Amino acid sequence: MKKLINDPQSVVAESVEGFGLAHADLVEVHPAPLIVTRAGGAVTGKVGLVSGGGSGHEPLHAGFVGDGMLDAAVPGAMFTSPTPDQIAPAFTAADGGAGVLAIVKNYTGDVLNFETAAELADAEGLTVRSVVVNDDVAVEDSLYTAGRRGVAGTVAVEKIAGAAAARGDDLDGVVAVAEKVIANVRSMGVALTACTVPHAGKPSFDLPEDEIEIGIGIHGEPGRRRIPLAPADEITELLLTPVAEDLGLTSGEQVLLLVNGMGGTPLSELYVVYRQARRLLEGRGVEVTRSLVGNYVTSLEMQGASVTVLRLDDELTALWDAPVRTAALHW
Amino acid sequence: MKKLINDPQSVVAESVEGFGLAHADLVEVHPAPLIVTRAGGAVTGKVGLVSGGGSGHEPLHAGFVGDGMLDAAVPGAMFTSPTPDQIAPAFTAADGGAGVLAIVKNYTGDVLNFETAAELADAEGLTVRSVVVNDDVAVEDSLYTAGRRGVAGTVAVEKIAGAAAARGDDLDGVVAVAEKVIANVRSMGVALTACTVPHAGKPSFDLPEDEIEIGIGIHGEPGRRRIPLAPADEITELLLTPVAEDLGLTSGEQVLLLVNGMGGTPLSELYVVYRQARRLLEGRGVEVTRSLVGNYVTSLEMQGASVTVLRLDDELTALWDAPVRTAALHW
Amino acid sequence: MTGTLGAAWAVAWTRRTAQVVVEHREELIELDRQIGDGDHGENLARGFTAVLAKLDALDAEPEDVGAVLKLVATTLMSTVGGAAGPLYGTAYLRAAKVTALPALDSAAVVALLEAGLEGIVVRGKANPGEKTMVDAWTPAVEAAVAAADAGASPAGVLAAAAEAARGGAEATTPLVATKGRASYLGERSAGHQDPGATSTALILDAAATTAAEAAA
Amino acid sequence: MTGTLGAAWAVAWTRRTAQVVVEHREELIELDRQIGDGDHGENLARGFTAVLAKLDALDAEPEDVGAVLKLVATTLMSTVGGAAGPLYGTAYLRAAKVTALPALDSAAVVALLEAGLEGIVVRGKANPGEKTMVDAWTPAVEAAVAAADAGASPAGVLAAAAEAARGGAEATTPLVATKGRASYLGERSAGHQDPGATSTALILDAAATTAAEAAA
Ligand SMILES: Nc1ncnc2c1ncn2[C@@H]1O[C@H](COP(=O)(O)OP(=O)(O)O)[C@@H](O)[C@H]1O
Ligand SMILES: Nc1ncnc2c1ncn2[C@@H]1O[C@H](COP(=O)(O)OP(=O)(O)O)[C@@H](O)[C@H]1O
Ligand SMILES: [Mg+2]
Ligand SMILES: [Mg+2]
Ligand SMILES: [Mg+2]
Ligand SMILES: [Mg+2]
Repeated sequence: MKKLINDPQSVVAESVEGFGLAHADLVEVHPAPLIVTRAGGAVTGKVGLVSGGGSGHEPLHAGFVGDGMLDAAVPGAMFTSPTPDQIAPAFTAADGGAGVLAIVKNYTGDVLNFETAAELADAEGLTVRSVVVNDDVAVEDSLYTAGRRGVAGTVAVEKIAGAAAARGDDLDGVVAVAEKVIANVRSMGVALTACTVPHAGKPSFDLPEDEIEIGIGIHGEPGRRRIPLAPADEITELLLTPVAEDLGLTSGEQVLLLVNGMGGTPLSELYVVYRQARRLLEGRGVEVTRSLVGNYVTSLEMQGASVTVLRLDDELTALWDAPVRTAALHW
Repeated sequence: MKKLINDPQSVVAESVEGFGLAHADLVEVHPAPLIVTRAGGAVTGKVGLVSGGGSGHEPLHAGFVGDGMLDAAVPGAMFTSPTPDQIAPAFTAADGGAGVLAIVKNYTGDVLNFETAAELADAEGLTVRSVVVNDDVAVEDSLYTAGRRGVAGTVAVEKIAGAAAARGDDLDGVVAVAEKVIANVRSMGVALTACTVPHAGKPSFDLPEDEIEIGIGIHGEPGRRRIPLAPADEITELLLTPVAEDLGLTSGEQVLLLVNGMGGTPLSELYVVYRQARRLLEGRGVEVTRSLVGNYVTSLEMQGASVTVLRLDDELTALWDAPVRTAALHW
Repeated sequence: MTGTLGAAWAVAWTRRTAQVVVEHREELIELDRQIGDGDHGENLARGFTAVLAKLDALDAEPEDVGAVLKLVATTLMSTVGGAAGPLYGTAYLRAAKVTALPALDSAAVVALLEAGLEGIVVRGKANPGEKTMVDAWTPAVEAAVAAADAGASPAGVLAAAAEAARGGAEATTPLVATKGRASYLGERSAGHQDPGATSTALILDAAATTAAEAAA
Repeated sequence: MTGTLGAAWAVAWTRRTAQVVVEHREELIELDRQIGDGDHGENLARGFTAVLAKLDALDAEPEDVGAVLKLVATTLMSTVGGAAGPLYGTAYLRAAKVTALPALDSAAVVALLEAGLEGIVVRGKANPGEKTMVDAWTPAVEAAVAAADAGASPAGVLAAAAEAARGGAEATTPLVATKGRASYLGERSAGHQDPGATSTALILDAAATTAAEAAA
């Protein structure tokens, strides 16, 4: 295992410390329990937005703390959701008196720990509502499973809910906007290589030189199936088709297209994927009116990418366009 | 070789096409010869800024085309500087009547091709001046060598010269600002893994699991020496010390600290490096007043990082802070 | 009553668990690497190491079994994270509630195990056969009930539970996961033993071993 | 005068060069991978493939040697990029200027080679011994001069030049580079043959082979 780290036990704390030093104009890092809050603290009268989860997905979530997006982020250990008594103080820090929305990615651990944290906060008299992001169409969603995972679509939820909070929506309103994004965003990913969790010390799965994993998540889990390496255009079609079909996209609709890198993929390759995803959407008569290409929801140094599509309407478009000032999204 | 590409011959064209589609509000892509210009074209009366070089270093340079930075970028083949008759039209496109500054990274190929392009443009009556970025302290600079390479410091030159042009400096003025940045910026890099150029099909060098290359460039060249894998803090010290010493930094000075990823390194690791680089600078009494952490001047999917320090004064700080609106830098 | 298990046993169980979990850290990581995200061993080692530190820092001996289990519960909740943190945390918390007793007889040991299982099911909503720690806890509780009914000592009850938990963990191998992270793999989750069921077997084995030592 | 080389030879030389460069593409990439950035073979293959297309598209046979070399020069300049593009481009451009002749005798062949070397040195400012293509061109020119002085035919002059270029390329192996990308490696550049010197040897070998065929 080759990493630019000092010690698997301290990498998260040191990295977040460095993040705080580099972005002192945007965020404040509190070391124990480890949380990242917006510089200047909660905004009175604004709904507070909190997200968090296991580390290793940077810039998610700390990179999205700032004006127009999150008020606090809670970084867990690598790929391990944070604990309730780490999350609860983030709720308190984010509360400006209008209640707090927790944006939770759909993993058993995240859901349980955020649930418990919300109970703790509730006992302190704080109103916390939660939304659960579950955009990964690689995973079957049924009453009898853990449901779909939350992956790159999380960026869209955090950005747009953040804009709704910033424009002054109340807690019900922000929840409704977040739910609308969740209902209209879908993703699917591919891995060319595995990633290595520092404390595990070896790759999360073994993949031959000529095979790739389709339908991977963001925790180094193997995907749904393994196929021979193929040209980018073909792989992109394998990702985009289930996304478009699950969304039931029809001709004339407008969408945001996000091509997300898993951390170890060159930007140049992400644009090759973007080009084809866009052609395929246009082939379906779907208009791509907003785009984002880059490493936003990563899986350490994994090589691969995911394709996310969000169905847009005028409200979501305006909220996407609203100003944002964070370390990783800025306009 | 595992890449999200269709064909090594077409990857650059397809990637830049995708880039143009994703950022149509910022740039325009011209396919033959391949150049990327600022949307809306040259600004009358403003000095035009052009840069370029081999591809594989994304977001450099096309990601820096836009308000407050470059007017045009010229992407060559992978790791191969563009040709004069590709560069010359970029000069023409960038010219707003106040002349053009070419920002060239110091490689024999880049220097020669930009030189010839400037002659071609000159023959058309265009005034083109060049500056050569050579910030890499890993390489000896002497009359008898090709001189130091241009690496991540290029971002600072392009940002700050871009701001000088945007505020209305004339060509001499923009050249002077660019030269001032070049005189005050130094970098050094490390590779944990090699990268694979698509047409070569195999890694640019072979590195055992327990060794790293110190003093690498951005073209998959091996570095100056190979050392055993070490903790991030020690590696960072090996990078920062020669940078600080070459700059002759003294207590009380202010600097910009850029920790740049080579493309395949998780952001979390870059912040670990940032943290230590900052501590080392502070240990020398040097104040880090501006920071940038991320993948800006990359080497395909190489794992590794470089540390860049720019000595700041009030003018450079103000120009760094000036608004910029490009795909990869935005504030 | 002879053979009952008190606070000293609960401390011994907890210390043994910490030791065993650290010893099996890599094995649990490896199991989780196969069908999860490779952190289960790391998470439990971190959690139980924190529990040890808490035990060492205690001023006085804990009053009863429940006090020890409550300390374990709150420490796991605040240091483990992931799925296992809240699940084991709730298991220990529920178990603590029914063991605020100076000494546990066989029936009390059964109650402890039942409460633990209940905590996991309340939180995780998994049924048996979904390839989770429930598949180790469920046969353990059944075996404990049967042993107690047959008049076994507390140590005997725990021995039966531990044995059944181990069998239950092994029996997860062919299952297709429908809960937890392994469920994302679908059919590909079959052929691997569940890490959480495996750690449950280790924890209950530590309970049985230390109970046998206490009885000896 | 018998044995002179005309436009037909220049075309044959160019076509042979394209073929040889494509055949040795991977070898040149590999050499450049060792001490450079692994693109030299790709760059030359792309450039000379473009040259072939230009030759195929010509309406009429080129008038003289210089016309062919000029076509090569401009095509390399506009398609190769990197260091080799301008260097070889300038070499061919300078060579074209002194070969606007229907047929080259031995002295003219020497002049062609001298002009080529001069073009490379003007652009690249490398001295012999810096581990560049200059280390193949320099002995090639020297050998050509000696052969011409000794009365060799144009084909004989090229044969001597090609032989010397090959020796010069091989002799770059122990050198420490001080120009071009290999110079960044410092001492570590020693022990590898320079890719540019190697391609020069291939180009001059193509010249000699096609001259021998023309003479036969
Ligand atoms: N819903 C659930 N009910 C019971 N146990 C579960 C459930 N989900 C997961 N588990 C257990 O948790 C174990 C994984 O724990 P751990 O690796 O620490 O958490 P994470 O999956 O968050 O990384 C699984 O092996 C499984 O036994
Ligand atoms: N200054 C120079 N003078 C002469 N030849 C040079 C010089 N710099 C580089 N070369 C030659 O160019 C070759 C590399 O060409 P190529 O790989 O195509 O370009 P790049 O180095 O830009 O990738 C080297 O092997 C060397 O022979
Ligand atoms: Mg986990
Ligand atoms: Mg090159
Ligand atoms: Mg796990
Ligand atoms: Mg090269």
